Amino acid sequence: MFKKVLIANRGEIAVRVIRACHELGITAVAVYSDVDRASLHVLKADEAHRIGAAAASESYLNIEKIVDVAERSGADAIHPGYGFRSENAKFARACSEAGVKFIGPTAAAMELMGSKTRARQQMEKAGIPFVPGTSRGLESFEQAEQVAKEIDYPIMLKAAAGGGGKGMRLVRSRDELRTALESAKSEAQRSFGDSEVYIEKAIVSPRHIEMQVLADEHGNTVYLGERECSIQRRHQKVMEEAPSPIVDAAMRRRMGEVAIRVAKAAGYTNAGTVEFLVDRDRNFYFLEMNTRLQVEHPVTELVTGLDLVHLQIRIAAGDRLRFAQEEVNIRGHAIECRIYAEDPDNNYFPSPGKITLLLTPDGPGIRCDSGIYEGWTVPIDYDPLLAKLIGYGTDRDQAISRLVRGLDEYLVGGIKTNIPLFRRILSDQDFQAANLDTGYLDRLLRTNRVSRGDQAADVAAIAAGIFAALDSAQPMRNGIAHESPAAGPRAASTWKRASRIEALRQ
Amino acid sequence: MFKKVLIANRGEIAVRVIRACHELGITAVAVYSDVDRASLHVLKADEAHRIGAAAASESYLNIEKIVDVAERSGADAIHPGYGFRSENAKFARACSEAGVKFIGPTAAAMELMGSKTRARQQMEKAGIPFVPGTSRGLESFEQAEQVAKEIDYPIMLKAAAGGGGKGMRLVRSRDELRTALESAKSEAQRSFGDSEVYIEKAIVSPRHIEMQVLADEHGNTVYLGERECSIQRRHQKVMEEAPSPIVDAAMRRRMGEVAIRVAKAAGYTNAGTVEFLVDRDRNFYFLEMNTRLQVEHPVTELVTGLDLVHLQIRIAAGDRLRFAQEEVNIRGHAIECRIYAEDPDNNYFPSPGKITLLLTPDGPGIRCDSGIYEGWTVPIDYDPLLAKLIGYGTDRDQAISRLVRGLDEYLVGGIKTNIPLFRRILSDQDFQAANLDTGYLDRLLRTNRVSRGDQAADVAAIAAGIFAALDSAQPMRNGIAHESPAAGPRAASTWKRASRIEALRQ
Amino acid sequence: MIYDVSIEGTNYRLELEPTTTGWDCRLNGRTIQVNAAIIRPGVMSLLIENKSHEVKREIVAAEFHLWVGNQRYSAELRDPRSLRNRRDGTGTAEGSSKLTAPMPGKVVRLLVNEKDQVEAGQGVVVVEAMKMQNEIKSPKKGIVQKLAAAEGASVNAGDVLAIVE
Amino acid sequence: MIYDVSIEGTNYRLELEPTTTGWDCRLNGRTIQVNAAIIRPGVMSLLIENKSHEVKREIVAAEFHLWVGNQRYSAELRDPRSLRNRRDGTGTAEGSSKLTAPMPGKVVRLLVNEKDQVEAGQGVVVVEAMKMQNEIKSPKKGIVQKLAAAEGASVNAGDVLAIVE
Repeated sequence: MFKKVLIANRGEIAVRVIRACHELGITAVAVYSDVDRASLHVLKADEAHRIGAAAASESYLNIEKIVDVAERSGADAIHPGYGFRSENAKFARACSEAGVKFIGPTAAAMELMGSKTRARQQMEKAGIPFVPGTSRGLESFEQAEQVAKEIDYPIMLKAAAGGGGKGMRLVRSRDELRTALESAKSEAQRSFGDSEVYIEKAIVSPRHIEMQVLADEHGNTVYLGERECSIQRRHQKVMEEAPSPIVDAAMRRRMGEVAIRVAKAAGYTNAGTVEFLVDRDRNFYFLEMNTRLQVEHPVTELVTGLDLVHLQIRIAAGDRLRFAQEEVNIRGHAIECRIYAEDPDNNYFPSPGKITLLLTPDGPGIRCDSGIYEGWTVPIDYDPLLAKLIGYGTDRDQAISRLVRGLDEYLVGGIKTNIPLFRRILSDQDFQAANLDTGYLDRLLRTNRVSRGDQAADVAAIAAGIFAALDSAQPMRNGIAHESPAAGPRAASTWKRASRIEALRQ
Repeated sequence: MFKKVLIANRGEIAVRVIRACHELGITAVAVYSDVDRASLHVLKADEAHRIGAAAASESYLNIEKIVDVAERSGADAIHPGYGFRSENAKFARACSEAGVKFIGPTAAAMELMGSKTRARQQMEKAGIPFVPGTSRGLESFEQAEQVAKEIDYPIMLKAAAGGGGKGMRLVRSRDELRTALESAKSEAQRSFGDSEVYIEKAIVSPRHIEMQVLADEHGNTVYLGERECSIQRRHQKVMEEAPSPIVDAAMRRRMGEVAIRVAKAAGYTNAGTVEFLVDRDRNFYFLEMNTRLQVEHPVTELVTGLDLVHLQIRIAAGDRLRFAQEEVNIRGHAIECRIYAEDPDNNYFPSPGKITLLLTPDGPGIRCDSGIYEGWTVPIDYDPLLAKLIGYGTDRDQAISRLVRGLDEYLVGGIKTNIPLFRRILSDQDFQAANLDTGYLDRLLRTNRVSRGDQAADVAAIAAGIFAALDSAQPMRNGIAHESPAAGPRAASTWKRASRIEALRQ
Repeated sequence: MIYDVSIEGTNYRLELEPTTTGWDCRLNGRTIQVNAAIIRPGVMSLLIENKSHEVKREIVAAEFHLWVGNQRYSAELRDPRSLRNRRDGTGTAEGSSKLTAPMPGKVVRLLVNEKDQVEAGQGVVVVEAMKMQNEIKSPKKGIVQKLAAAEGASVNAGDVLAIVE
Repeated sequence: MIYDVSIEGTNYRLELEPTTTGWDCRLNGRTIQVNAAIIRPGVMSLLIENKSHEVKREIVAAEFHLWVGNQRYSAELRDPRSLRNRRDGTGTAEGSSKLTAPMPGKVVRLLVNEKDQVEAGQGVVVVEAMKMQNEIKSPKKGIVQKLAAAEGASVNAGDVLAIVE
């Protein structure tokens, strides 16, 4: 087993990996940019090294600096988390050249899967089902026109080097093709430095379902069940669940076996995710493979009882998988909410800033993987993901009801978050009936919000007055707010402190 | 389903039941004594009613006041939690007379199980295995002497109305019998208002293992696996786990079936626990049945994926169990630490007082059921249980390592807690090897503590100085503590606020 | 104590008197018994006729919000005896033509030129923050009188990006 | 700044100077580079030669403890230039014969009479708090000179319960 692991990331995922290291008796080494000195991952790690300025290119994306810290600190291995350089083959290669184990697949497997077109060619050879389309980049508008005609509209344009919805365009008819192709190419160029774009048949109302796989370095590969990731906004996942409401045991086995074939065809090791598009008849088509730990891995952990980060580390250390496919036991239901610093009332614009009040949920069936704390300032420089709230239940209804309860307990004050969005989704009939597809959330957001009852406006008015009255109260003033004589003076002085603190905060 | 449930309890269990009510869409009604106005359960409930002075007899033990609140608030049902009146048949009867459903077994079942001697007679008829001994209260010292001689020393004296170790005495030889009998009787009289005491053969190095059962009101009874509760101090459970390291599937089935026979013989409904003493040869003997939700129910919830409080409420509302015995799926391992306000360095004396700093653990495999918050004053009037920290893992080792990690993240400042005790147990070789019996903890506490390394004393010295330097620093003073120019002034002002707050606190 | 309170633009007259068991409270003339306890700074437990409410106070810059359970209410408060003026209840229904940055970030693209005609909802400027590109749209049909931010410029929340008339 | 710091009774001389990147620190003459950030009141992140420490400050009455990770250290601190005197490092090794209440509670039973002889470790008084009965034991062999608390009496932490000589 490794003695020391460097975590080449920040935020909730860095904290989550640091915790796994501690649980395995491994020294955890954090890296941080200037704006992250006071971040949670620095506090929780055993060692922390400054790697540069706030801009990710100067710090978390800078392979040389990270590998240099690994060498200087004597780390055996590097965990890349997700995002940043987690799917970058050059990073994996730089690690192995420095004699530091990269906790993930080989550089070769990452390169193969990193190119959508090469991956497609390879996977077609292995007999993996695909959405009809080109497996190569388009060479010209004329070729695009020709292919689109063959497979019939609607079609989808996608960036070969892409991911996360960047460089993607839906084209409903020939009229839209030229503009869409140009903008997809320029977005691909801007986002990935590579303008290659290919065509696929657009599946109407598809679901996005992915299969978690795990492969050790001794040829054993298992699948750990699927995740339903159809709830997306701007092609970004917002909420994920396991199992998928439409996948039964037989379909799970079929998808799982295809996923294992994908992994084997790529020479894949460590944790990975095979993404599928699923049509209304529950046919599934290979989309791509994510060669890293996913943001949404906790839902799989909760329904399987496994710890994917522990397993990633053990596999990278050369351990064999200790369980066989038939021992994977999927039980219950888990749903994840990605808590973002963004403003649901203002077109989901990012909302960085200082967290002035933080109340976090806990108790049965609630897991919170968080990278924030009260008093911390969310920097403007990185992804707005603050934390993940995951609800587990005996069944889907219970998982939903626990998430609703958990969200009610959750308050992130001082900045805006998308917590209200999750309340809306969880109370939506279509969501509750699991009538989901990748267009679900956009449709929901186009409907008018149910106006809330203002029953509590009276309460707010009274509270505003009492807060103000206590603001101006003398310490130890009698008769404030309490039936209990014992609690009275305490409450008053507590309040006094509170008001001073808030005054200082302003 | 009920519309409104009154929770006749306080602390973590009241919060836990309130959460279950919210998850089920039920209005939760809290009751509180004068010292609990600012307690967490009052904050979390939908309604809260003052029921009297701090003394439990004036409030949480006062059946009339509680039933009165139930009637006035229009509650359909009462959840008693554990402790207080949860096992009191009169309370159950008063509820049903008021037309309020008691969430628990019938008064008759509680009465039967509430008398150890009557329970024993009934269970012997049903063929339940018992530790050899009397099933009736002792009438005289001479009778005690006679019985003890027959079953042979060591023997155990136990209060018929007892529980929680009160009125229990181990007697190793005839010489000790008279004194032990007198003190057991007087303790039983003091504690339970009933001096009846009986004799049992003392099992050498027994384990205490209990089986969770659940019975609906339609004749369906299932068992949900066992809990190992051998780690006790003064006969009080301190730490519990599920499954028991010594129980395999065959033994679980045998114990479970006996537990179901116990429940059926008692006409038992709702959640209950059948306690067994297990000897070195893994023979198990019926001890008693607890006719309530146990403190340690979360470990069963984590390994079964079920929510026992949801199920209690559903059963009380007349629902049928929705799953059969063979669908109960025990997976992984869970361990609970009972976090008490007590001082491990001072003979575990209670340590009430104000919680000045609270850092709580979260993340994968950690559940924290808590009744406290920062700034709250732990009252002197009730049980010192503050919270329960429960670790879940794929296997026992992982559960242990997660608990260690969770305890490292946990800080309850201002009062003393037994958190250091759990670190000691979790790092103990016998515990790790699961060499447990009810004498385990007393033996461990008699050994000298391993002296800690003082490597961090240097760090403490430096931190003491920096805290002091920042205490006296000017706001916005340059150059404080930060590599990051951006973070510098912020940190300084943060500090300034911190020091003022702490000054106000003193 | 007497306060004029505005919650989401609705005005209330609130009279408060501390008593030994809580507060005597008159809200728009209606008498209500209230008991309050501060749980921690900014968090209050309110019992109003045995209903329990967790109320959180959120103060960001000049704005003041109260969360009652999971509902957020914008609040304003004035002591009628004080001389401090209350701000307008809800934002003036301005036919404003200023486009402002909703968050700090960097201007990555201008989508129109000065003097261009734009439709209501048409994107004018793209601001990047937290790895997201956000299109700032024109609130109305009109002519872009001024583009106040250049590509590459850093902007703060509230900075004017463009003026449409 | 110069401080005399005592950690668990061991004395340190600490010299601190703020720099632009942290603190120049000399601990008993040894130079150490330190970087500190306050995470929240009472919680500090310390980086010492790239080792990360979460340090928590706990202040209860006159006592002052520092938690470094999960280890708790009693601490005392003196600015040598100040006139305030430092208290003794560790509690005087008193041959004290006073039995005091370790926590607030109620005296539920006296186990001995005045003038009784008691052994070291023998129970003298039972104090109940938080539903637990706690036997307060004699620290030494001797004669009970005085029982200061009556059965049923409420006591505070530190109150004298008995004197054994």
